Amino acid sequence: MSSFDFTTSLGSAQFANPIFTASGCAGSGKELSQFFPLENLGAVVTKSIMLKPRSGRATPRMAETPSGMLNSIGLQGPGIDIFLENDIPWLVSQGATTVVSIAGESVEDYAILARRLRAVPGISALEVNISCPNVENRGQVFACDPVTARAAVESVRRNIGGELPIIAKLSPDVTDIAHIAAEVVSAGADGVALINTVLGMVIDTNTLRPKLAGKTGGLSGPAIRPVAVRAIYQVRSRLPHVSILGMGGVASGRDALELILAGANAVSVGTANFGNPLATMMVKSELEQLLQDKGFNSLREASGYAHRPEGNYDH
Amino acid sequence: MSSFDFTTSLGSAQFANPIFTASGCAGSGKELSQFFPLENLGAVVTKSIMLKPRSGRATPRMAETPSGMLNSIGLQGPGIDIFLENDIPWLVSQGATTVVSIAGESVEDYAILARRLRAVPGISALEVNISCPNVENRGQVFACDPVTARAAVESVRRNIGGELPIIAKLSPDVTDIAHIAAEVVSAGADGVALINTVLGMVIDTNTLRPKLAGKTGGLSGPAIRPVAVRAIYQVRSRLPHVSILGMGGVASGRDALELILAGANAVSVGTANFGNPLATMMVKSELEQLLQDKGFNSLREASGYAHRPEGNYDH
Amino acid sequence: MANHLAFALFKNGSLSVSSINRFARNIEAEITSNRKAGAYHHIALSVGEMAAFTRPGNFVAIKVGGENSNMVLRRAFAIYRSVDLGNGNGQIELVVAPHGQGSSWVAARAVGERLNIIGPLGTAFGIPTEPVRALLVGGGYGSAPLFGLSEVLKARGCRVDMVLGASTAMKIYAPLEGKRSVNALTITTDDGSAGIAGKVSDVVPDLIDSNAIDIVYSCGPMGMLEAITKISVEKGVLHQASVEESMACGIGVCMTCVLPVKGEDGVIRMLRSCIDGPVMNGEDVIWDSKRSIPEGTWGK
Amino acid sequence: MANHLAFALFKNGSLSVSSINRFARNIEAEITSNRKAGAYHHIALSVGEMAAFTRPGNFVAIKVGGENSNMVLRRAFAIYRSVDLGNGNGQIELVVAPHGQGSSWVAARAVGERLNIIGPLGTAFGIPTEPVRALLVGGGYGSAPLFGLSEVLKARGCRVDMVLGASTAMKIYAPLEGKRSVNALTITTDDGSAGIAGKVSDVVPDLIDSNAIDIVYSCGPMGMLEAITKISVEKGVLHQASVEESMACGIGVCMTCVLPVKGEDGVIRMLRSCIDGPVMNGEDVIWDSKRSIPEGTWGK
Ligand SMILES: Cc1cc2nc3c(=O)[nH]c(=O)nc-3n(C[C@H](O)[C@H](O)[C@H](O)COP(=O)(O)OP(=O)(O)OC[C@H]3O[C@@H](n4cnc5c(N)ncnc54)[C@H](O)[C@@H]3O)c2cc1C
Ligand SMILES: Cc1cc2nc3c(=O)[nH]c(=O)nc-3n(C[C@H](O)[C@H](O)[C@H](O)COP(=O)(O)OP(=O)(O)OC[C@H]3O[C@@H](n4cnc5c(N)ncnc54)[C@H](O)[C@@H]3O)c2cc1C
Ligand SMILES: Cc1cc2nc3c(=O)[nH]c(=O)nc-3n(C[C@H](O)[C@H](O)[C@H](O)COP(=O)(O)O)c2cc1C
Ligand SMILES: Cc1cc2nc3c(=O)[nH]c(=O)nc-3n(C[C@H](O)[C@H](O)[C@H](O)COP(=O)(O)O)c2cc1C
Ligand code: FES
Ligand code: FES
Repeated sequence: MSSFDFTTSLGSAQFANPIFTASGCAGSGKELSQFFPLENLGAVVTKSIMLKPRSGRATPRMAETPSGMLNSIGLQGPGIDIFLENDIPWLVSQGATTVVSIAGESVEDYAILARRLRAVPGISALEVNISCPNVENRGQVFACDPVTARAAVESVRRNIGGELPIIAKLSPDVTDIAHIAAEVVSAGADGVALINTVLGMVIDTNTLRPKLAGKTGGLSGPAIRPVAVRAIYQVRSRLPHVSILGMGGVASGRDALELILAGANAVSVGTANFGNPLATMMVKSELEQLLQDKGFNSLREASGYAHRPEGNYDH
Repeated sequence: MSSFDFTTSLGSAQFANPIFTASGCAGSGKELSQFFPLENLGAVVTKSIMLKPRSGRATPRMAETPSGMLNSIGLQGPGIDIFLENDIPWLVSQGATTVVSIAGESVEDYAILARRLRAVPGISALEVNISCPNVENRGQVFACDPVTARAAVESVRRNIGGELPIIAKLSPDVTDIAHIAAEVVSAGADGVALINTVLGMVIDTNTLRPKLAGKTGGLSGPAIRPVAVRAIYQVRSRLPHVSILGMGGVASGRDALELILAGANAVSVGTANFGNPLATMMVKSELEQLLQDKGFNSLREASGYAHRPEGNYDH
Repeated sequence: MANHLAFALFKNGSLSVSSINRFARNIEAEITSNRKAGAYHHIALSVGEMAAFTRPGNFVAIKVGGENSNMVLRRAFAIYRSVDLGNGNGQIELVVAPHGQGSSWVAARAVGERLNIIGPLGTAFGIPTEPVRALLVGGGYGSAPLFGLSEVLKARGCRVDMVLGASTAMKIYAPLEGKRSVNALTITTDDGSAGIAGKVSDVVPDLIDSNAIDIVYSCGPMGMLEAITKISVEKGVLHQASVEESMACGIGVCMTCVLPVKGEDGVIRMLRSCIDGPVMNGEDVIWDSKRSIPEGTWGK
Repeated sequence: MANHLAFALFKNGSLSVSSINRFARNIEAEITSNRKAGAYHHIALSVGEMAAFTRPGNFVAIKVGGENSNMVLRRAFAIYRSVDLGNGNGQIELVVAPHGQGSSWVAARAVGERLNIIGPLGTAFGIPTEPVRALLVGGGYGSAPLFGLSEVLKARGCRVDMVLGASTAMKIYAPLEGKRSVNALTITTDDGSAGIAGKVSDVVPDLIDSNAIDIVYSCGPMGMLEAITKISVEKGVLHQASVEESMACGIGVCMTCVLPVKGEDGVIRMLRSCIDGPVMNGEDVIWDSKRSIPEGTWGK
């Protein structure tokens, strides 16, 4: 029991356990800390932070869907200055392991953000959210084009220095996610975060218009879990040695195990926090128990285990 | 009441009502006909038929997922000869309006299937399922590449003659579905069917392997409805005059209305038949009632209604 | 008068995260009663010590649909009344309008079943430190938190008038024990099926004048809150409104429930109605901002 | 003998779609009883005329999870017994093992609740037209359809022996009234907690010999059915097996429940176990074909 090894790593960063909050689904950390100590998480992944303050999109910003939800928050946030002044020191004071998520509207934005974060203490890794519209390319999402995806990641890599691991967060709304993953890894990412939300829409049958002010929104929650598992499996097949932070519809230890068997090294919990503020803690203890019940000695052993050749029934 | 016009059309084909079965989700029609007369449907869309008999994939072929399911049937079917000999005459004998779905493994397959169907009486339209692996292009799915998507549709158009409307069925697993739609329409499609299943995977946490023998499968059911609505809305925006057969997670009249407001001219019901053999009949009567309650005089009036400019609150 | 009051009001309505939701707990609460009352269901829950920490204006977030639910989000309901029974026992009561899938599920629960709830959540109505003359304005189930507020105000020696409005009589929630807690109750219905035919905003200006009201508290549909804000600004009285935005989490982590609010520094920010609200200063809220971000908002 | 019987057997087991599921109806059936029996729940449903059309081997497909369910597919359960009460009244009984989310939901339903069911579905066990000596072999809840079959066989003058096996005593379903319907009952358990320690396949060869069995009927896990097929082929006796494949629709429209079956023409085809089964000729089924299509299958 006590010899079970629950630690994991993403690139060179080490984590005490593999359960993280998903970017944008844990507020500033403070709100969840009313329910449990943040230091019990593998890591807090912050809301994607941008250069400047952002009001985000108009409301309505959300619609519930079968086993999921749509959101179009539009990256509301205080901008990097206030973030560095308030959020990071507070997280450090809580003993929270912290992964900072950044988002930009141009390749230059990513560069500046990386430089601002370069020397900040208390950060374990960067998650580079490239599922944002690129204002220099007709609003096309960075992650949807291998060329711009590369450019954003290269820009971070060049400016961050050699220390902080970079995890590029990809959008599932592409024809070949493994190809995009290969591109960002060759551009210097240590790992990939899979998956961001799936583009969706709900029409309000009372107003007879799109329910969200932003019309389309990102689909998350259990509804998309099979898409997440597929994306992780595909990327793990193509890039057996890259770090994968998995996410998408995880609400139980069983769900987390699915993503880990598919190839994730760690798992972020997003939408499930909205229904259950203790979701991460529940997922964590259930996962640890399940892994031991299945006879694994460590989390690392289980990561990608679903890829073993047929006929091998060790567990 | 009695003046309400529920008819619709796809290209030049007319239908008494807009509720169809989805390809592959109604057997040969016979099985459902135990529960209601097929002539009450807008149309039966047949299982995608191929040139030769197909055993389909090994089992397990399905996994239930939150508000959805994965399938990997692998287009099991008798091939075009037996299909033309048995299935079509039987459907005609039932008074069923019939849309034939075809699928090929090469551009040539589509050509041959189109020629075989060209002079067959009792067919209202062709649905061209291009979400199949192209053996001539490393198994890449036709619908995932604008060039091969075009080629398949052109091949059908050239061989079918001018009579039968062609509806190209697209995969949502692409970066820009409106672009693919524009390509197939310029290649001669009268309309598009949106959406085929979303690629997904489930790992069996008992065997610790992918649950489906085919590893990945197609996600369907209410879970993907927001993706369908988004795809329909995007294509309707890009191609305001093209016919759209919508599908994806429709299980009630309310759901069908959502797809219609987004831009569908007719709606196919797939996975919902598995939970409720009378799903199509329920969707149909609920939709007719809802449209009238909202003050529409016809189905046509409602199609694409969610696109009207803001501030217009007629309904 | 007004400025002095405003200061006192925010003693219970602080905007700092570290004090908000400090007492929130996630518990399984047994339903001890579920009665139909007009268009609503009055539901009582046994909640242990949660009742002791509840202030008028707080709400709870309820998990809906049971174990195999296709609904992933909680539903927010104002706390109508909370009764601290001592020794860690207590009860809260809700007034639930069956609206869509989730609220209908809540309304249909039987006595003895347990609801998974998180509470108390959000800001509370500010309570003046001196006896003032208050007007409480509720629309539909928006009356729910006002009766508890009324009791507290009365205990502080305030005079409490109340106006309740709804489309029709069935949608007025005004139970006997609630009525007893106010000095005078006016009712309006759009269809005239009870009280005065019309909207609450038709009667509020006169009531403010004739009763020399110092402060208005309101809870109801956003359009009503906007109308009351206009009136209270015109009349120069304080106004606290309990807003209602679509919420996904109720605890401040999702950013879906925001609305534009002008701060003391004059800057408009998109604040979360679940954690910086639901009770807000009416005149600070930029109403009618659905589907657009007001010009000048921070970060637009 | 065998060939002659085989012909008679398929009188009730026709493979033509137009006759299969002809009597299937979709109804809301009230639960009249739900008792725990070992590891199972014995559930009785009031089903009206459906009972009159039910034959041993048929199954029902049950909608699970209630109105807001995240489960979109039905669950299949063999009909343990059907009682036609005349005048369009009738009852069917099920034996439900709480396995995953859906079957656990079914097992947890209370008396008085209604289940949405479709039935009777699928092929029935073929009944010989003359009195023969039958051995019924059940694994776990696979015993369910065998008791009803036994009653029918006895009524036709057959001698009926039965073997039931499970991992442990709790998983043997063999109610008193069921036992009465057979001439002799043998029980095996893997852990020896009841009857003979071992598998049913350990005792079946001897029973076939000692009782001069003409036909074996089996229902249980696929591994067991495969083992029984091997034995019955060796012994040259007929064998009808009720197979269990993962089903999405239960009515023949989805093609998920297929397995490879050799036809009279010697061709292997992927047949649907919901509509061309669940009862099939054991020796026609290509067992152990999970995760691959056998060589030579039509259309491979
Ligand atoms: C602070 C607050 C207090 C409330 N108090 C009460 C009360 O005392 N009594 C009462 O009957 N109702 C109250 N409501 C409204 C209640 O939360 C909604 O009616 C309910 O969430 C609708 O859920 P549904 O599943 O029935 O509808 P659906 O429309 O199916 O809900 C879909 C989604 O939208 C959200 N949503 C929809 N409408 C609202 C809304 N008006 N407010 C917040 N979220 C919404 C739901 O949470 C859900 O996630 C209150 C809302 C808030 C924000
Ligand atoms: C013809 C037939 C007769 C059956 N008779 C009985 C019976 O009398 N008593 C009993 O307890 N069980 C019976 N079963 C098995 C029962 O259907 C499954 O245990 C049940 O479907 C599992 O659902 P779940 O939600 O609990 O499990 P999950 O594993 O969560 O189910 C997930 C999905 O897989 C399908 N599935 C999983 N296991 C099976 C299975 N073994 N067979 C068919 N579909 C499956 C379910 O329908 C569902 O769609 C029978 C199955 C068949 C095909
Ligand atoms: C309300 C909301 C806000 C989100 N904000 C961000 C964000 O700022 N940056 C980001 O990379 N992903 C964001 N996401 C995506 C999540 O981090 C996650 O990738 C996705 O929701 C899938 O996980 P889930 O199903 O567990 O929620 C957001 C998701 C939601 C629901
Ligand atoms: C079991 C199954 C089989 C299917 N077979 C086909 C097929 O043969 N051809 C096709 O074009 N689509 C096929 N589909 C996709 C459906 O036609 C439909 O596009 C998709 O399932 C989305 O609709 P739904 O959510 O209503 O099921 C199949 C779907 C399922 C679930
Ligand atoms: S509801 Fe989630 S932040 Fe307010
Ligand atoms: S379960 Fe659908 S065809 Fe058999």
